[in-house]
Amino acid sequence: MRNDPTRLPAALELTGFSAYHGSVAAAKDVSLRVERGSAVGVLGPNGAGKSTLLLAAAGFVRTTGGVSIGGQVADRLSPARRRRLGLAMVPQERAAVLELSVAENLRLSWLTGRRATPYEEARTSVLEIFPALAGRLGDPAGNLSGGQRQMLAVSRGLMATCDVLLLDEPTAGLSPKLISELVEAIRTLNERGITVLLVEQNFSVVERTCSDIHVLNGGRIVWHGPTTGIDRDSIGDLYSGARRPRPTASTPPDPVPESRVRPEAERAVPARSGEAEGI
Amino acid sequence: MATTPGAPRVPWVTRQGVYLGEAAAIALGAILLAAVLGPHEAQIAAMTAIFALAGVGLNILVGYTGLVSLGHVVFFAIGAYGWARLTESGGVGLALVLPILVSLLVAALIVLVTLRVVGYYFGITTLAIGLLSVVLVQNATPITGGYAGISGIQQIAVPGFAGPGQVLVMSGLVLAVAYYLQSSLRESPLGAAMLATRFDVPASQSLGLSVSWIRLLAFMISSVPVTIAGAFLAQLVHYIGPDQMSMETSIRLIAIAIIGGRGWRWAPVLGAVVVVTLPELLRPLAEYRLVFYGVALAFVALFMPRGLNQIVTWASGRIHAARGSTG
Amino acid sequence: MTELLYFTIIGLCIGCGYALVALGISTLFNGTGVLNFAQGDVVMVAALFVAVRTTAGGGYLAGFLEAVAIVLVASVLLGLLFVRPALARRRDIDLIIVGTIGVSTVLANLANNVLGSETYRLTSPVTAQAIRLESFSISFDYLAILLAAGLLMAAFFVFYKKTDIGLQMRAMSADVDAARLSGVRIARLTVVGWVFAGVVGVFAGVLLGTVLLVSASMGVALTISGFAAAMIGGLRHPYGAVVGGVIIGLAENYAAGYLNTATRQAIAPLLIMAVLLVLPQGILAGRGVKARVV
Amino acid sequence: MSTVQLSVREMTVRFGGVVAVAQLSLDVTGGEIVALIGPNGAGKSTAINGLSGFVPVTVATMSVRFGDDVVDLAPLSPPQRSRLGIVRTFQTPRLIPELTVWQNVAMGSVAGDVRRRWFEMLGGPGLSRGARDRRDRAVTALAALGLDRLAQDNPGELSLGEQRLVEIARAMVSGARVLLLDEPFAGLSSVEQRRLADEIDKLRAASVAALLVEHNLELVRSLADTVVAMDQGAEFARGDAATVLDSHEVRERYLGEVA
Amino acid sequence: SGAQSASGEVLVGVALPFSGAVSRTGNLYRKGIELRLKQAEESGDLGDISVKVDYQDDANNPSEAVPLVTRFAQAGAVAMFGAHSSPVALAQANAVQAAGLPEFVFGASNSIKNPFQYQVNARDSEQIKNVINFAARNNFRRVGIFTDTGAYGTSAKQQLDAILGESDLEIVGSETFEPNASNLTPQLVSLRRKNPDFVAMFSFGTPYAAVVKGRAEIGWKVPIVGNVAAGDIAVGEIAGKDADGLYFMTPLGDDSPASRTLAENWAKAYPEDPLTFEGATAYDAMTVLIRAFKEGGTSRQAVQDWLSKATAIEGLACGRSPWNLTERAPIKADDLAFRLWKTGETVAV
Ligand SMILES: Nc1ncnc2c1ncn2[C@@H]1O[C@H](COP(=O)(O)OP(=O)(O)OP(=O)(O)O)[C@@H](O)[C@H]1O
Ligand SMILES: Nc1ncnc2c1ncn2[C@@H]1O[C@H](COP(=O)(O)OP(=O)(O)OP(=O)(O)O)[C@@H](O)[C@H]1O
Ligand SMILES: [Mg+2]
Ligand SMILES: [Mg+2]
Repeated sequence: MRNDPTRLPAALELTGFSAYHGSVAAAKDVSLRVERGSAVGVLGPNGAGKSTLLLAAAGFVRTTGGVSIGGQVADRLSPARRRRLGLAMVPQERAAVLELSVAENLRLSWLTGRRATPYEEARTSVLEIFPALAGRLGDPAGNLSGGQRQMLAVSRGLMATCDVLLLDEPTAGLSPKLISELVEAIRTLNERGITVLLVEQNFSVVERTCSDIHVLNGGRIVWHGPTTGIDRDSIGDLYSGARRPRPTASTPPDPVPESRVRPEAERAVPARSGEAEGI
Repeated sequence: MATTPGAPRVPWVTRQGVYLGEAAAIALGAILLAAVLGPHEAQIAAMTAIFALAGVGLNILVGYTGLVSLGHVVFFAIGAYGWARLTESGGVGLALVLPILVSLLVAALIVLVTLRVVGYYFGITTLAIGLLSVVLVQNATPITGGYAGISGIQQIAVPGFAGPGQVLVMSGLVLAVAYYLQSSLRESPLGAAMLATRFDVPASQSLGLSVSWIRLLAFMISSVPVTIAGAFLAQLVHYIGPDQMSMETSIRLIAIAIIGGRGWRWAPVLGAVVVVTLPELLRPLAEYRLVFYGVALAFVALFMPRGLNQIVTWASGRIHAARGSTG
Repeated sequence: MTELLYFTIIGLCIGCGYALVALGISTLFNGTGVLNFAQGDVVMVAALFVAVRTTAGGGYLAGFLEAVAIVLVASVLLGLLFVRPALARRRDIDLIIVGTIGVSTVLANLANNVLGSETYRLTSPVTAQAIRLESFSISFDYLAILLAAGLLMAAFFVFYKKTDIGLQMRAMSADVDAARLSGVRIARLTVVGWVFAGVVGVFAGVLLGTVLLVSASMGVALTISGFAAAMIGGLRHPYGAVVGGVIIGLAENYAAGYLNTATRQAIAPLLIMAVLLVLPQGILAGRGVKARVV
Repeated sequence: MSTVQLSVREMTVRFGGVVAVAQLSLDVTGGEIVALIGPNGAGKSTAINGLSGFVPVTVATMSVRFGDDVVDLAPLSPPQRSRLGIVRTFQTPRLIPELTVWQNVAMGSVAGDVRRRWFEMLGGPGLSRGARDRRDRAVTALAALGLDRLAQDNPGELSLGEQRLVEIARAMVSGARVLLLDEPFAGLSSVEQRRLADEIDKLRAASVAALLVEHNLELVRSLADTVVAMDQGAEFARGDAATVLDSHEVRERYLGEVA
Repeated sequence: SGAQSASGEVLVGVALPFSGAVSRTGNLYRKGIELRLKQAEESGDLGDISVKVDYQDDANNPSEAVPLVTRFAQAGAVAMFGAHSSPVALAQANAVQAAGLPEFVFGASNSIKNPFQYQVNARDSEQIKNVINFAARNNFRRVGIFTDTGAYGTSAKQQLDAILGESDLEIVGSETFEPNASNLTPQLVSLRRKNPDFVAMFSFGTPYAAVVKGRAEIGWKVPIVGNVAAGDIAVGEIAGKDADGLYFMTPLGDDSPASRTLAENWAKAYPEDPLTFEGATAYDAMTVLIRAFKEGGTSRQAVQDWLSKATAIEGLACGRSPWNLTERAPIKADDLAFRLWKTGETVAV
């Protein structure tokens, strides 16, 4: 697919892509392709591996298989490098530095991004989408409400002035009003030629924004096709009997171990070392 | 990882029998060593047992509650000087009990003073308390004998054993008890509560756990073994003075818990072996022995967050794997 | 009256000396989230090295430059040592404390074995000059400390509040995960943080060495004074170090001059406890609305 | 079991200048589900924080009634309120990392045991017994939410949605009389949402009083008996689900539909 | 016990600080011991006895020093050197007695009273008596006391208060200081308020440098009499001219033939560091021990017996009169000569 001359390079392409937590493949042999200026949705039950997939594409999780950003092979690039290549991500957790002010968060995200547009300009255009933040620039991000944090998270993604934006459940905790505004925002992004890979639980959002859908379950793509080809209930059926990733027998060759970005994961005690047992 | 849906295989939740067995092993081990070792080795072994006993306290504090105290030498001092002075005027029973009560009181006071202080600030406050106690020890000459300290301290006589062996036996027995209690505490509701407060204060509050109370309990509990250890140190060395009550001692105590693998039930014993016994074995390194000690500290703390526990689990994992492949 | 004035000036300068150590500590803390129990020993290494070189006939400034070079190398190594834990988000205070104490032990004993256990006192180009008031003479060395503390504090403030690297480092020290997800290069900035702390340490070393005795065993005492200063002032606040340092410096000198040494020994610990009892985050941290917890 | 009622009058929460909650009054009775809706930053979570004692508030009265005896909540700390049976969940899940999932859930009932079963810390047979029934309760609660497959995992290894469900399970085993749920459905898949909705619905039968903060209006419609809509801290609509959700203000101020 | 007497090999233990703050002093003692042993082997006055020395670091910490005693005892050592500071000596007392192991200790405290511990440095009381002589010679009356808060100062302070109190000197003021304090001027200022004729200061090595520096900073010209430790070469190196007017005592005369030969040999062996009382006392102690081996025997018992009865040991570098060990503290007040710092050098007075 990658070396098919008739198509220009995809904005983001994953081929035979697997992502691992330790020996567990949370995403297995995923292949997907996002055309420039389009939006693709990824759906799946909880624990399907959606976030892992995005984190892996952004370089935060140990992976095997191919990633290419705008036709450029990025398998071995560090997260920071991928970001500077124009791949920005709005993670599901830890999407802002709570101790820093809203403004500082925006600037931080702009700094590490591609800086295509000047800071002031980028900021004003972002604040147009989320006016609620305009009044809070000075406050610590930690003081924001859940939804306001979500707004900040998305704004940070936009500040990176990227080509490809990975959104992990951006509408979670947003009020209906803001959801529709976000949908609009995604559409305008597409018009500006910015590509979006959208992980969502809210099907209507996907319906309104995405051309194609990939349904993930147990780390594998169980269905993919045009948005028109599927409806809410049949998606629900695909979820049913949600499967979890199992430990794969063969641990992957990739040498660089990347720890999953998650609070305290480091402290995790394997269930075997009896110390954490008994309450 | 996850088990087959429906019937989760949840392991046998407590291992009382195991702990009892291990405690007994510790006690027997101490007695055995006391019987076979020469006076010098016995002295080192006793020193190890004493620091292991103190390590139990720090293991509970650091490992379960996540509080870092750089001032636990206070309780060490209370135990040591308490024993030294109270045995002068007879009463061994009093010398055993009174210091513990004093320690509990002091622990409570410290927690009250530091109630709102968290994280590093707590560590530094306890450090300050440790420094204060040293100043106190130096200047409260009537009680502590000032810098000259107190010499000629008597020890509990254990029939059938001589010199350091006696202290080794006694501290070994106490260590065994402390070990057992520490292990079951870990699995009791209180232990779980301590762990919760260590990681997430709001969450534990929402679970109905009063963080200040748990802190208080943890601090008081942890002060007891350290106090007793202090008393044994006084008995082993027959002398007690300010130089033994330095901040360096406080640090040793934490180092034991960390190197052993804080929170792990074997941490105090194994940690003490590394921190106390190893330097004696490293004497050939002469003046580079402390360099080595420092390297060990830094390495474990930075690269082996679960200390020796990490090695042990890794090894046992290997053994499991080997068994699996063969059978 | 002159006595009081003298005590005050000396207290100020000594306090700024503590502040120099404290600045190193809070630089690293605000940059990488690591509270460094080895800062005092970094200072010691710098001072002792310069002392050895100067007694061997080298110049003060030459020694200073060499010390900078050496500490730079050491800091880079130390920084690299702390990269892995940072990436693994190992921030448990107990591990950091014991880890840095380990580093401190290594530095102190290596210095003792390599640079020797002799005691020195540095003489700087300005040691001879002094202001006199009545019988008292206050060497310019003291004033140099005052000056350096002020300048470094300002630099510290500008760096963290105004520069982009400073912003990224603050993000990193606040939350490594979030910083990493925002594209901050953790490994690099960790090393940078240690290098800054190291350089501050060298300044502290060569300046403090001119007013107190330099030996391989001076590190721990310095670290403790540094902590006292940083904690009392407030670790996160740029002025915290200096404010705290000056408070302790004055308190100690008045205590020693008008009361007795026991009080002087007890005053810093007592101040720490008293201040943190009332203001758990230090004097200057009380500003602004309390941060949201849940 | 005597019916429980949580009631608060004129609760106000200020942060510096910001008024997060203004003069809010609520009654939540056992067997009833009250939904609290409103735009982002309206003050819903803060309201829950106020009720559970996590932020200082000014109130006329804040009390919980068990049958005939009334307890004034105002002076009580969060843990004290929790021990009274007023249990909350957080908008962002908060699990204890070093405990496995089932142990986290078992924590739901630990507070009482620290007092009642303190002797367990001395070891002995009591410890095993207590531990075992804590475990069993936890595992059943997990099974109810279809999470028993996670029982052995470490919270650090869970996806966000899984974490949220585990936290809810933890709240469920605590034997709460009043449940304060902050956006429990956020980030859940449609399947999980349906399952959770059933569980919450069961609370009625158990005559638990539930306060539900939620943005998903379909779920609110299907679950809530009463809906309170607030904006900028102040209530602007109240009544049964249908009327409130279809009301003009809600459509305009919350859904952003311009009539 | 000392079964060694049969074989020609005897073991001697040395437990001194070879690491940490005072490791330099520890190494000076060690040099003295090694030098004496080397000479004895070369000159063959050890006969068929071969002495093996086990040097161990006690980090100047009682908890480390006590196990070393049992270590030596168990290894069959017949005597040991140790205890740079008095607390260590006090801590070891019990162990050496239990093992019947005679020990040469360097701590100066008067509270060291154990029959197995021989203090080869002048006790505090003796040094203080000498302070009185000094005052008499310069007809000073008003004395200010200045001691550190560490082991050295505090053990001396009690004696100072007691002995000077009884003398016809008037104690006008008494101040203490931390050995590692950042600045000592405040204490000196408050001592100056009492304007004493001279200051009696008891501490160890380098603090003297800090004090004379401080004295210069506050512009005070008062003479200071220090104990033996004030002769530490570091004082001159650090303080230079500021050390002028600092007197100290030394058991090491420069008139006796023994002291002269020692000075020569030392200069040959260790050209880099000048001979001080540390090296000299350790050297003498080793001389005594060798005598004990030859005349008493090479068992612990024999050595202890010989030492405890030795009344007049001739030909030692330290002390004017022959050593009398029956009180286990041979160096007396009038064995101590005074020296004075002048522009970084020391001169006799
Ligand atoms: N750090 C980790 N270590 C081990 N396993 C993990 C880790 N993080 C996630 N997993 C597992 O990988 C699987 C996928 O997790 P992921 O977060 O990608 O799910 P998700 O699709 O994003 O779910 P949600 O919709 O709830 O966010 C889950 O089964 C989870 O248990
Ligand atoms: N501790 C605090 N300090 C300062 N401001 C706060 C604090 N807590 C809440 N706020 C502010 O109060 C307002 C209400 O916050 P709250 O979290 O209650 O909103 P919410 O209704 O839960 O919104 P969402 O639906 O997005 O969760 C917000 O503007 C928030 O920024
Ligand atoms: Mg996810
Ligand atoms: Mg909310």
